[in-house]
Amino acid sequence: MKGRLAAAFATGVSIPMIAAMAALPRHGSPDQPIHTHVARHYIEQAPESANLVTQVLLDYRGMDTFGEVVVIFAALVAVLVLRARGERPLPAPSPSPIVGFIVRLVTPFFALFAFHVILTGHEAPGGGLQGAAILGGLVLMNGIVFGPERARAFLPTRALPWLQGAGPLAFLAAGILGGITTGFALGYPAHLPVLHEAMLVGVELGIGIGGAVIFSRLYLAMEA
Amino acid sequence: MNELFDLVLLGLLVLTALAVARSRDLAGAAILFAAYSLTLCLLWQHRGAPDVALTEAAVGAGVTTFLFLVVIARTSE
Amino acid sequence: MTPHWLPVLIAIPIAGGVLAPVFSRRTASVWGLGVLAATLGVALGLTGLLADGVISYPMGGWPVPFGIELRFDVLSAFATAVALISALAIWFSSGSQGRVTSPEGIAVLLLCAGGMVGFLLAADYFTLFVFLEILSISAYGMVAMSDERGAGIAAFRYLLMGAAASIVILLSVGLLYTLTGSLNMGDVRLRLPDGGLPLYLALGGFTAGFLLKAAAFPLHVWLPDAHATAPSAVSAILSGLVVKMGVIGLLRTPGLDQLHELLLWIGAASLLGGALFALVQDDLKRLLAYSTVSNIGLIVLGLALHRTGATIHILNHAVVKAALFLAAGAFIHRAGSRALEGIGRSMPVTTAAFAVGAMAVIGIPPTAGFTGKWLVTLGALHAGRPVFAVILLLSSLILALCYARFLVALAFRPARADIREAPVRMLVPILLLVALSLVLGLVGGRLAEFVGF
Amino acid sequence: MSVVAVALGLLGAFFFMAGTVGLLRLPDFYSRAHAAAKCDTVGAGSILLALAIALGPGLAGLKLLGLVILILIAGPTASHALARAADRRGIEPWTREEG
Amino acid sequence: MSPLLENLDYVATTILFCIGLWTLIADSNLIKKVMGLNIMETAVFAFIVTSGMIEGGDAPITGPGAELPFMSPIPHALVLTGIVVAVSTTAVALALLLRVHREHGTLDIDELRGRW
Repeated sequence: MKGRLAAAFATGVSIPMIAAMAALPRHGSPDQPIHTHVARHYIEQAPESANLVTQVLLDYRGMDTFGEVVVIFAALVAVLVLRARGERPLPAPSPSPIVGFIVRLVTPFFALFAFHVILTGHEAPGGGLQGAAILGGLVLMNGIVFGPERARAFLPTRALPWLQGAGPLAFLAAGILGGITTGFALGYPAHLPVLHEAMLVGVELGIGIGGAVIFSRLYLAMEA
Repeated sequence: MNELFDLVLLGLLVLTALAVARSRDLAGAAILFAAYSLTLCLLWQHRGAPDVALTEAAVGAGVTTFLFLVVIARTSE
Repeated sequence: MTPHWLPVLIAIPIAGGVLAPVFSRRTASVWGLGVLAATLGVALGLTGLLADGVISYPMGGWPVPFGIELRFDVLSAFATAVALISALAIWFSSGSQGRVTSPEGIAVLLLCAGGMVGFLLAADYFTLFVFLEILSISAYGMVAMSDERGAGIAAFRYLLMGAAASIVILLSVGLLYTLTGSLNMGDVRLRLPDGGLPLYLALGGFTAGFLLKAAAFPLHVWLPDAHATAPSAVSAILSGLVVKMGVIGLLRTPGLDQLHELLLWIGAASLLGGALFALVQDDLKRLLAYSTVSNIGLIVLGLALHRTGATIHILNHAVVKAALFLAAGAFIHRAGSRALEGIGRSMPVTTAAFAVGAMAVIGIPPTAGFTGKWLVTLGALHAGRPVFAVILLLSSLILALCYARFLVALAFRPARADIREAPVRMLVPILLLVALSLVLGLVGGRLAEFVGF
Repeated sequence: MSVVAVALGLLGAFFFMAGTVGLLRLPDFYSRAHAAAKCDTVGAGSILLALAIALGPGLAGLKLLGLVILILIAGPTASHALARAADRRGIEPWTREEG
Repeated sequence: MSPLLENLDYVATTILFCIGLWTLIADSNLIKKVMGLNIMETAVFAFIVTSGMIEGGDAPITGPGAELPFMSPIPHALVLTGIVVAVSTTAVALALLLRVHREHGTLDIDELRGRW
């Protein structure tokens, strides 16, 4: 009965939604507002060799990306507050020697790849967050195969409160630096190419490392 | 040909989403959800959004599924 | 130089929240108070500058439709209330051993405040969404800070509904972007098409999402549990500030005038429904939660009838409801349980403060609640819809009955000798808020001039 | 060159087909996992190899070769982990009934 | 009928959205509800990415070999942020579910009745 009701509700919602969606300007045609207004300006101003998505993320809409790293940070502290006190972790699994060997074998390569993704993000697909997910996934993989203790060993205990905030902190630093050099918070100084590059890389690294620590801690908070 | 590929992917998406919705087995649903995410990722790669595809693969299909599986394992004892 | 304070205003609480886990349990509350005091100072300074007009700041120096714009307008001035009430909530719970004052707890509180400040300042629909998520995710965590059984479920229900609302809002942002090619609020307003199904879907999505976040009547089901089980300091923030973000989001929606009729009826339904549900509650915090639903109804009604009245009530209700929830927290703290009969005689100061707060919620003249109710009533009469004025008065009467019933139970039962007056750290925030509500009531006319929609 | 590529691609497609049929038709978990593993390693491996040959020498081809190596490592490991987990859970292999 | 076919992608994302909504409302298991939420979210992302598409366009990465027209980069940036928001919400939801399970021993809505 309840299922029927819900299905009826979902259908009832879907019909006007589909009607409205179908009435949108035809997607893919180059003359609709989405291509002729702001986006066109971004593409016309694009530098010689750059990933425009990363440029939008870090430069034009840097505030959103700052918000985004604060969102995952907020999720982490919310989960940490929720954590039960004094709960026993699950016993560590006994890993198969083959799986263990393979995981140990690929771990350094994956880490290298993750840093590659983080550092080349402003010219190719990728960036801080994607690298963070790969690094975090690496820790998760080790945790699932060898037990949470092994995953915890990846994280430096003393520096943890600073590292987990690396993303927002990097943004704050870049924001202040930009404010000093360009006169606007979160601006990137086009007239100082070295500093510009350093700020981009710094922010990407901050997002990458901070994100990886956050993903790993989220997993650890749930596992133990 | 291009459109056909898109159509197949869209159909697959709807199918996997329905499968997630109908599945009684939680772990199975989590895996189906990963399949759904990866299909979406293919669609986006094909649509010229490699960044989004990469993120969806790493975060949506990877981390989210991991978290689902961990929680399912801990709550089905 | 002045506009630089806009990004600083957002950065202070968020940086404070990010750094809070570095502190120990003993020092975290002090850190939180310091951060919020700095936020309050900046917000007050900016509010003082509002007389010269709205302050705008382009992030990264990109001119308006291309970059993200921050704006400080009359609604953004609510940031002062955000900082003040969050700070008083931290002060109220400092020294307790609960999760609220753990370093992570303080971090969540500060991030929630930062999210709200960002939400108030954002002049870009997607930035609005991102900051809405920061504050919502912190709010889900805050509900679950309670050790009470059932808080987990309450927080989870809140999360499901809140996340669904966020998704609908994101869909609407996407639709607006598809229709106009821009995300900046002013630019979108200029480029908006005159009509058409997609526009109505976007408007409907914004309305549904923000009304769900604001807990207007048919969509309020998550609120009573969440606000009643959360720790009292958190309830004060949730009821006073977080639900208001939904209404402020509505005020930021383009083309709100087209929804006039809908807002009228939803407002009236919440106004009456919240009051009626409040009447049958035995638990003080649930009563307060339902009275929030009723007051949200008043604000939504005001959006259609008298915007100035609605905006003033957003501020006044925040102050008053925070005071009431903190007083309830003080009662529960001393009683050690939710059974509060006769506790009033043992805690006369808190009870007196609670009574003044109750008068303000009901809307008795010299207190804060009166101005908003009066203006909205006038708006109803002016618009030729007296039926809404009648509903308004009726709901005020019902609320008066609820609070009177409760105060009688509090004061006219045998006193409980084992209970002492609330500790100073709880008493001072409550009294401050009550005093502020009296002041706000007295300067109601000036306030209306200042808001002046 | 292209003949080799086409042949390898067809081989991969055949293995995928056979693996899928096996996945649907075989009687128990272990044999189905066995069939699926064939898809992964031989099927995907030879298709990737075919693509690498078709693209010729260059960065893209090298990346594809890297993928082949990765698949050859990951596929069998995953199948092994699956089968081991099934064994730990006490899933019995199917055997033909006596008589 | 023809606008339906022209904007088939939008229609498909709407269908995905409604499947997610249905799971969110109708399923009695709380973990499945979270999955429904995720499906709704990804449907909205798919809508936003699709809206930035351009016929015969390239990925918005300039450099040797890249040709105009480009896909609009803004929707991609928005969706990247959205994906992170989605995973954050999911993480908090799952942590809450662990607590619910610890307190009540079940995640089924019918067994939690009265408290739901």
